[in-house]
Amino acid sequence: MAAFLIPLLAKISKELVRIVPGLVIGYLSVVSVILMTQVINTGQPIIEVIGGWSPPFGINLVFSAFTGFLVSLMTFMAFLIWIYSYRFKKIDDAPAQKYFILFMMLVTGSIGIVLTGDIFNLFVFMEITAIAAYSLTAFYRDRDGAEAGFKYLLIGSFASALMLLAIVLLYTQVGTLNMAEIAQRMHTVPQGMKITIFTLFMVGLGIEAEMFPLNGWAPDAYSQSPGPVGVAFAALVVKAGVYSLIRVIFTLFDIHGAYEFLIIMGAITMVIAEISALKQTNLKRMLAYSSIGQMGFVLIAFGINTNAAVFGAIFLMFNHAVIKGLLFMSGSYLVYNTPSKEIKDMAGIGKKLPLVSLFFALGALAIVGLPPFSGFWSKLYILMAAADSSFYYLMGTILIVSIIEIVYYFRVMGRLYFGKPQNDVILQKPTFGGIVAMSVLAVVIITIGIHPDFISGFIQSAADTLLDKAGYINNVLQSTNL
Amino acid sequence: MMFEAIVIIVLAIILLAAAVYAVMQKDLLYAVIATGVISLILSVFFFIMQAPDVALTEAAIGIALTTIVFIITIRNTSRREDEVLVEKEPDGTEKEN
Amino acid sequence: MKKLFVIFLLAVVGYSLVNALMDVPFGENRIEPGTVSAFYLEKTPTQLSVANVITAIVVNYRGFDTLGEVSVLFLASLGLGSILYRKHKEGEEEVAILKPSSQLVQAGSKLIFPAILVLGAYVFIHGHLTPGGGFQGGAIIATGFLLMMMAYKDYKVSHNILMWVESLAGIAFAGIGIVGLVVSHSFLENFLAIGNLNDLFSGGIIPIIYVAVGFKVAAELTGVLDTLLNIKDKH
Amino acid sequence: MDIDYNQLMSIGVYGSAIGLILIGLYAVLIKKHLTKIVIGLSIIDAGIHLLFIAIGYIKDGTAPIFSPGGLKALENGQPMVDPVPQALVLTAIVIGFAVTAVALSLVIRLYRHHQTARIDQIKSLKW
Repeated sequence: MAAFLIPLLAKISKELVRIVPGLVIGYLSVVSVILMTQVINTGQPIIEVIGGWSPPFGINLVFSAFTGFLVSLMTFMAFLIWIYSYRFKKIDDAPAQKYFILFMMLVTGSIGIVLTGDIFNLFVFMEITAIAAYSLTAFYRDRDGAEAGFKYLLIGSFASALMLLAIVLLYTQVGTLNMAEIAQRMHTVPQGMKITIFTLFMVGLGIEAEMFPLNGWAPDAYSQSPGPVGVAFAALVVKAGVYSLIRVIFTLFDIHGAYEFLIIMGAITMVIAEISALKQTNLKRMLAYSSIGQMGFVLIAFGINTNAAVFGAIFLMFNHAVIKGLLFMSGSYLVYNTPSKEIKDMAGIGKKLPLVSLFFALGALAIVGLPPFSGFWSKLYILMAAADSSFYYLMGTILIVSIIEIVYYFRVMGRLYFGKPQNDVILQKPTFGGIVAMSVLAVVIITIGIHPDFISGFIQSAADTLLDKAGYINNVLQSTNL
Repeated sequence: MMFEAIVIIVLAIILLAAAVYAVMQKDLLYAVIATGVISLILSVFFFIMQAPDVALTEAAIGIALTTIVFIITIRNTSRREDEVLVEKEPDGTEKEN
Repeated sequence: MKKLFVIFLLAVVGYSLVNALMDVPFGENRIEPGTVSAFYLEKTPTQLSVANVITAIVVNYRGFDTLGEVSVLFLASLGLGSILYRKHKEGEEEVAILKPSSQLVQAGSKLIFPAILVLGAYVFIHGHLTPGGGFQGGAIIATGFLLMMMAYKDYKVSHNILMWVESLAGIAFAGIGIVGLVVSHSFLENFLAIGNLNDLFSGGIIPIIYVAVGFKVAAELTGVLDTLLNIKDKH
Repeated sequence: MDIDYNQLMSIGVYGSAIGLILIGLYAVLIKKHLTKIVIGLSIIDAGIHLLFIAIGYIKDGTAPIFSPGGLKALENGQPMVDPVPQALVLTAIVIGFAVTAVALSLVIRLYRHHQTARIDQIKSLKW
């Protein structure tokens, strides 16, 4: 909503355009954290009804412990990204006003995807996110950006077409679009139809969630978009995609084998992505493949489908947003100081840009899951959950993949610190805002690494809420607000 | 009922023919015109199936605006035809300019 | 090889679609009591007194979708501008792609243009009574501007005006929603008298919102077309 | 004459919807020219919109508008067709137009950089 105001404000002051989105996002993040604690304390989700029609007739927003947690995470990250991109050099070259509005819409769309309780509304928000993402990918004036953008657009609009098809078929079967009511009536749908619809949803949403083999867009989009946008993809867009996938599987459908399917797809995604990451020479592409691998890991954890595993998965989603955010933020500066974007040319950059390299190293150590950083805990929880459910082969896969991860991250770090610098020229110094954002993330990573109880209460109630399907249906359908 | 059914069958044949034409035609301008025809027939379909709102929307957006946007693109992407390497699908502009 | 694979894929998709549609008999009445459609068809004339049920759904029951949709258009015009933006380099001779039209076309467009505008306005003002509404009316008005832009090479739509119209309409939409939130406890809730069925002034906030949507859509589509038509090419 | 006209209509409508989706898919997957691919996408969209309206249609139904004509039809016992899919299609058409416009602007950008709009001649990134 506030986005409509921005062009008008631009008339008043050029500077305001940069500030307002940040203030709005900051306000949103404060509000969502407050609401989240309130929801967790009362144990009762907030159902916001739009148009004064109680669900399923109107569209409703569901702010439960799970969605609230995700929204808080997203707005927090968005706020940091805003700090980071304020005065970001490369963006200053291009029309900054448009960048901030597009970014604002991207945030709005992602939050909308998470909050909405209506399947068609989810589609609409997905399109908002997607169009903002296409434009941001192609934001730079270089040719590869446009190409990555077109590729993303092609795959993305294919995905939305499939999703639309799934919605039509679903509507013919249940005669409603409210997710709670769909879940309630799902048992009346014939089995064959259910599988068709499920497949359409999986393919459509899997594209947004970077699931194999539909993640061809991701590396290009990450590596060609402006630095902060890569962070936004990792922290917002993909999270929203995974959320919708999880919502469809956990709440909407009751198919046997869906969870096994999730585990298998997650494992394939993870293994292939991590092996590809090992082969990459371009830093941002490597980070992108690593990100896909992490998403595969999240899917596996959700697929195990025990309370502990879901807890681990949500924890991992949180960690991934924070750590990958840090990695992309610091990685962008490393890349901008290396014209070729290749890892081998980054030798000795650790001496030129000590702070940025330190942040990168911290993120790398955290994401491979070394104590005392926060990545360690989520990995531990998921491994324990896998052991409890006796998925021993999965544990093996995860451990092997972790070793691959360690290899390629340590390779980069070795280059950074022990290579010979080619020159002493610093092409682009990090901005003050960038350093602030990265420091905040680093502090978060270390704090939670040392003291995970800080956040595990929130995550525990989020996991409980997600698994409580009947509770979701009841809460939504009984919220008469007329 | 009978009248509508016959109209729909006839139009469906034209529709599919137009779609195939739009995909197969090497001249992009003709292909775009064929997509315009698809939109037109769809609009008639919507009207027959008691959806006048959608028919209006499809008429305004599908027939007019989408076609125009496509034509503008074609004009912009093939202005320098002589420099294009090996164009197997010549764009429609040489007939226009 | 690739072609064979694609044809195989198409066959699979086609088969599963046909299979799925076998379960959905054509022309069958699927509106059972308890479905949303039944509710809408029953309540719209009495509770909202809006004749056009589709308008009622689009603007009121699913108003949030429409807000999102308008944002999508807004975003598209913005994204288009950002994608096609490029710095003007000096020394480059730039030519517009359009050539001036003949006098006949120009005179004709001048004649038709007001008629199109009136038609568009009619369509969105009567959106709650007859088929049509904000989107259709907005699109019709945009075609009117398109006609003028094509007929007159120098016809310029002021970007400032477009932006003001767009922003004001957006604010009106959201503002009405927020007033609803304040007055009747939920976003976009109706707070005006609903009037009688088939009157011009009926349906509470619905016609107002639809007019706002109409202006906004018209401004956005005109903006998109204007951006596209003004692409200059190096000669 | 005992032709089931409803059957005939269903073949026509469903057939063209599925046909459009498949033809569009073919264009997206096989064709090399970017504009052609976007045409394919818009054909897929058209097919899905047709499907939406088709599932909302009710035999002998009337448009869901309570105008004087609509009320008269209701008194004659004609059902009203399902309004929800129609409302959804309205949204979907506009969104489809937005996506098409953005796609085409990207095509123009690509053409500016490469002086060609064919995938096989644009090779800077892996496809």
